[in-house]
Amino acid sequence: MSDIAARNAALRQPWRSLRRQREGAAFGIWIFLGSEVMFFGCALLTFAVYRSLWPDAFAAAARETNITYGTVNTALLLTSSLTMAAAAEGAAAGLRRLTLCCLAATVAFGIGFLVVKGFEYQEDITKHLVPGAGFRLEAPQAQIFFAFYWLLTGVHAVHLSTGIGIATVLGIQAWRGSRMLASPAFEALGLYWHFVDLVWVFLYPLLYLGGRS
Amino acid sequence: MSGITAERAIPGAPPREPSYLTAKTGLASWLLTTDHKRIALLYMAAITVFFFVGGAGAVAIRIELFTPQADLLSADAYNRAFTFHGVIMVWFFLIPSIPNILGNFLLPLMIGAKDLAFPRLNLASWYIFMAAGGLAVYTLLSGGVDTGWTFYTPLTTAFSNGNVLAAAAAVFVSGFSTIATAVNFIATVHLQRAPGLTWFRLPLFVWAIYATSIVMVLATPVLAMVLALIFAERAFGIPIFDPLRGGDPILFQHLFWFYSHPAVYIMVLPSFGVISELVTCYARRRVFGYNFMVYAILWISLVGFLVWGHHMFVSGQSLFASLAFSLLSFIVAVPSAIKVFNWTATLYRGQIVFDAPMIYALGFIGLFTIGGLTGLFLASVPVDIHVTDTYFVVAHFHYIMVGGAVSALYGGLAFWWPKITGRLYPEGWARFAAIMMFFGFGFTFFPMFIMGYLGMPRRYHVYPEEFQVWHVLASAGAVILAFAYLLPMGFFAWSLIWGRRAPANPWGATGLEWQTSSPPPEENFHTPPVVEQGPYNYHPEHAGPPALEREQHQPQGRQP
Amino acid sequence: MTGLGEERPASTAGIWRATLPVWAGLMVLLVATLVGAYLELGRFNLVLSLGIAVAKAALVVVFFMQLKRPDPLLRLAACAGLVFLAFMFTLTYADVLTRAPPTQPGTVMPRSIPDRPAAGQRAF
Amino acid sequence: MSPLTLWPATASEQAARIDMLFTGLLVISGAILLLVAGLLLVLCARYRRGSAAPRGDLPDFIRRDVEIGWTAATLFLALFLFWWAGATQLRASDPPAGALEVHVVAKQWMWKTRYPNGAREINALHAPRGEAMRLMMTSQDVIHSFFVPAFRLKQDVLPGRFTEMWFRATKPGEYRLFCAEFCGTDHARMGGTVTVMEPEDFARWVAAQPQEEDLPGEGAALFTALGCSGCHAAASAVHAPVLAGVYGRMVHLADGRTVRADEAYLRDSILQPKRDVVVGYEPIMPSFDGLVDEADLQRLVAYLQSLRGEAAR
Repeated sequence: MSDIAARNAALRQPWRSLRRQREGAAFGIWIFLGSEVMFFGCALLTFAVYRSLWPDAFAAAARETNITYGTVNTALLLTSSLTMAAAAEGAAAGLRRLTLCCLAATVAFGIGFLVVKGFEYQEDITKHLVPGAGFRLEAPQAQIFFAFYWLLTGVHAVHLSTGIGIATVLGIQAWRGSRMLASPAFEALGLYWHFVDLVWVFLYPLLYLGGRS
Repeated sequence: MSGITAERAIPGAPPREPSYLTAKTGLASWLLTTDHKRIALLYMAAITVFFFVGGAGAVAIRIELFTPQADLLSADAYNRAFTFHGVIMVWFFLIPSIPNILGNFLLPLMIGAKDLAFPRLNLASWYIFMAAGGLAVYTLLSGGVDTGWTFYTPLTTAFSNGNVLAAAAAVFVSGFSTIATAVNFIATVHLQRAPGLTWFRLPLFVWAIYATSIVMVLATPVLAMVLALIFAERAFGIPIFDPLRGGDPILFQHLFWFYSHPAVYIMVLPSFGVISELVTCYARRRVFGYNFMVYAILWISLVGFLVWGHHMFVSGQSLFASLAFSLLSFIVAVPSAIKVFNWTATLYRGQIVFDAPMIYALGFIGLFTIGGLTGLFLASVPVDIHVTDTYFVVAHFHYIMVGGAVSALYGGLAFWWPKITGRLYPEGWARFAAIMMFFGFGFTFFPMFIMGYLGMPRRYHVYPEEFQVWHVLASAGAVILAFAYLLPMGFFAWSLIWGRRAPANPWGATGLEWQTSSPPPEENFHTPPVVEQGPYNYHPEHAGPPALEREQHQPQGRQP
Repeated sequence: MTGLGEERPASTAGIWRATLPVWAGLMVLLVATLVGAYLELGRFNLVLSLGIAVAKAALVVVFFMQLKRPDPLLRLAACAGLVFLAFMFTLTYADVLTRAPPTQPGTVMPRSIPDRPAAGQRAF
Repeated sequence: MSPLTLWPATASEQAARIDMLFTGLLVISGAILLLVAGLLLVLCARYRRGSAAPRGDLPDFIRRDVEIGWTAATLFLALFLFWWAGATQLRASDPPAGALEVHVVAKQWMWKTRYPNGAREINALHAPRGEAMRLMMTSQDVIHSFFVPAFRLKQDVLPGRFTEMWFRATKPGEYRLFCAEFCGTDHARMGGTVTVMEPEDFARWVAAQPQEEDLPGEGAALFTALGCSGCHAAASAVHAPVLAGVYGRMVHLADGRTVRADEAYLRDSILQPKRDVVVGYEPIMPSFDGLVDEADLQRLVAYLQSLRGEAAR
């Protein structure tokens, strides 16, 4: 009975059924993610073209990134995807405790990622890896590599921060009870979060693993 | 030529039930509405303003070009004028106009839905659009930007002294609005169709908006990223397209045109949808080759992504790439030709009524044919090398985007005006405006083909004297064109107060949107419709009195 | 359309049983790519690391993002971006790889540019 | 020129071919336009509301065969036009061997041309009739575009790379040169004249141009001024290769490769000295990237080329 009430409360105009509404949310997010694929794909294409034009400068530049931070961050994000997947599944199954715990863990991993990233940025700045005057490497094309390093990690961090923000809001709403666990928002957030994770999965080999051998 | 409006207005219409316009009142009921019909009107207001702003740029350009010397504008002022004209017209008028006004209003009505799939996202999208528009106007007020709407590097990143950052930010933000709207449309078409409304029963306008939305979702983010790259390079000095550090300005052009060529289809595909609705209704005939029309729309939106390199034949791109893009560009001409032929063939054995929307539609077909055929010239590598960056190109894309898209916008507005406002526009004036638009357009832009082949480069505020005669012709034509644009705004506004009340279906059209009252109630349909037939179920065999004829047309839907 | 929410694990333990193996797989792949980066493979280092990235992405997409559910609509939406991305890469490379050498960037050094940040024009 | 010109001057071989293609396109698209407009008018008149023409369903062959027919016809037409245009372009793509090579440098907002004998012009180009001329073009700042309507030729000029075009002028006269790619404030004033002369006149004209100091001489001065001679001189304390006679020789690099010290190698070595270090030397040379512009580079390379004879002696 409360289940039915909860489902009715989660249903919004103009949907006819909650099932369809959930499908709509997932579909809408997937279309949006298709758009995000093109967004990051555009930058990755630019990166790829320059990498094929200037392989040596890019390899030399990639060696300068901090692989420890990069690897730790990859592990953090992949783990956050695990907790996010569990949270979304938990919400769909109506498991309140699991959902809340896993959302909190996801947010924590996300913030952990940003903290590590902050340390890494600080190190990069002290190592003069910001393109411009006083840049550390000699090959001018190495500056292009670092242009992409800053840009791509920066845009990724913005995406991740958005995800953290939404996860926090949804978590608080679920905790207070103002948002039903049946709401499609959890699954939608999950899809977005996994996508942000996937972007990093590709940034990691491109930015950190080049020129190591 | 007998109009149907005059005969159709039903005297002594029944007392009006509350419509979406009157259901709620107060400013907040408009600014916080999630009703797609009201949001369409919000867009209409905003886009009209931008049309005037962008139009002011066009006026400045045409006055300046009256003489070969720089009389009115300095070089920098002229560069800012055409850049601003381009930026505003492309991103704040042409791209949002038909999808966001007519699409927003009609899409749920045409598929028998209560609203778009994500109504609040729809409202958010309008606010984002307004924020972007605010940034664009700020760009103008803070001195403007002088890079051309194409933002080519390294001029944009290192040399321009205009406010590039604000302009890029404006376009970037408007992209969010475009993507949000497009996601909404796609989800709506997939998930909100009325029972019985299968894919191949959809009106072509819905197909067109659907295909446009796909293009928007997949192309706009590329523009967003490339503008972000420009922004970062200019604002923070990080090199991305900087030739001093091994950067490649041609790569920028690839990415830019990957968006901007499909953007042309964002502007013109919705027009195809509008024209299909108008031609069928006023020829009283089923559209010729419905399936081919659908495939043509989808084919255009797919192959439209693969032809961008024809903007770059002289850029330093390799000859191999140029030839590949040339082949693809010729191939994309085929579905456009199919559409023109099919509209023409729809007239065969019809009962053609020459009301204003039909005149706009016929004008569209003519202008679009010229625009499309000159596209063949531009797809030919050697000819394009001569005419690219000249007035030939200027004329070509204005034929498609202004002759095409704007004719369709005005025709569509007139056609659905009774549905949107519940009032009939004055038919005589509208016919006059439609004819004037066709000829004014021709006078303005046809001379540009000639001076383009003669070698007049675009974006010149001073030019050799031998081109003056053509510029004077174009500027004179522009005066006619300007009146043709302003006149409908006048009589549309007039009709809001003095126009006659419109019945639910004044044109005897078959679409679902005509099965509800004019203007529609807030929830669109009193009882949700069920569809049992394909679209355009017109019967030209019987040419009886209009009132009788209307009953003979099976509406697409029924009230269960 | 198939419904969502069917055939989903309904208990906490069931959820972990479904997700933890995927995570373990991701971690194994992470170690593999890290080790692979230090092997001397020439150009194949890139191939290997991107291949592993694709494998990781596939795991996440199929299991975490639920694309294993037989919903054609979602699969279509998920593929659309990739297809158009492939077009973008192919046709751009059709230009970049076939240009004559003097028309590649970096062939000539332009005069240093006046009103830009003097960044990095001098490497010494 | 009369105010009502309808056709631009045709002054190169390529222009004649493009005019033919253009005319063909005009005829074809004119025919299509007439067909569409004619159909529209005829159908509108015949099937206007209430006319006596018969209505009723369309026969099957119209619905299907006609549709397939014009789709196929359009496709074949499109492929034919592609073939015609592509073939025209391919015929003209490669410059003939032995074309007269002129360097063009574009900058905001002027064109600088330099002939093989060192003669220079600004916003002007002289060309002999009937002889192939090849332009090697680069820009010092933004993208420009070299556009001569009478030749039907246009090519963007980019910073950081060369682009080239070639033509064979057919008619003596003066023709307009435009910049066709928007390049900033005075884009509209960045133009000039292309003068086509009879070959004898051209030879006389070139010879009469004030001869600037020769490139190798200027290069030698730079070689000292930039400090190159400090290390590369035979008697230098710094261990650096002596450059006399290096041009055209095969050199062995530190990474085991052997390359010919051609013009490209010399340029690279000045701009990116760390890339191809000669075996037996330390990579100590600083990059001159940003210190020397294209014109300086040409001078330096010309000087190094001139040293070839010296070594042979």
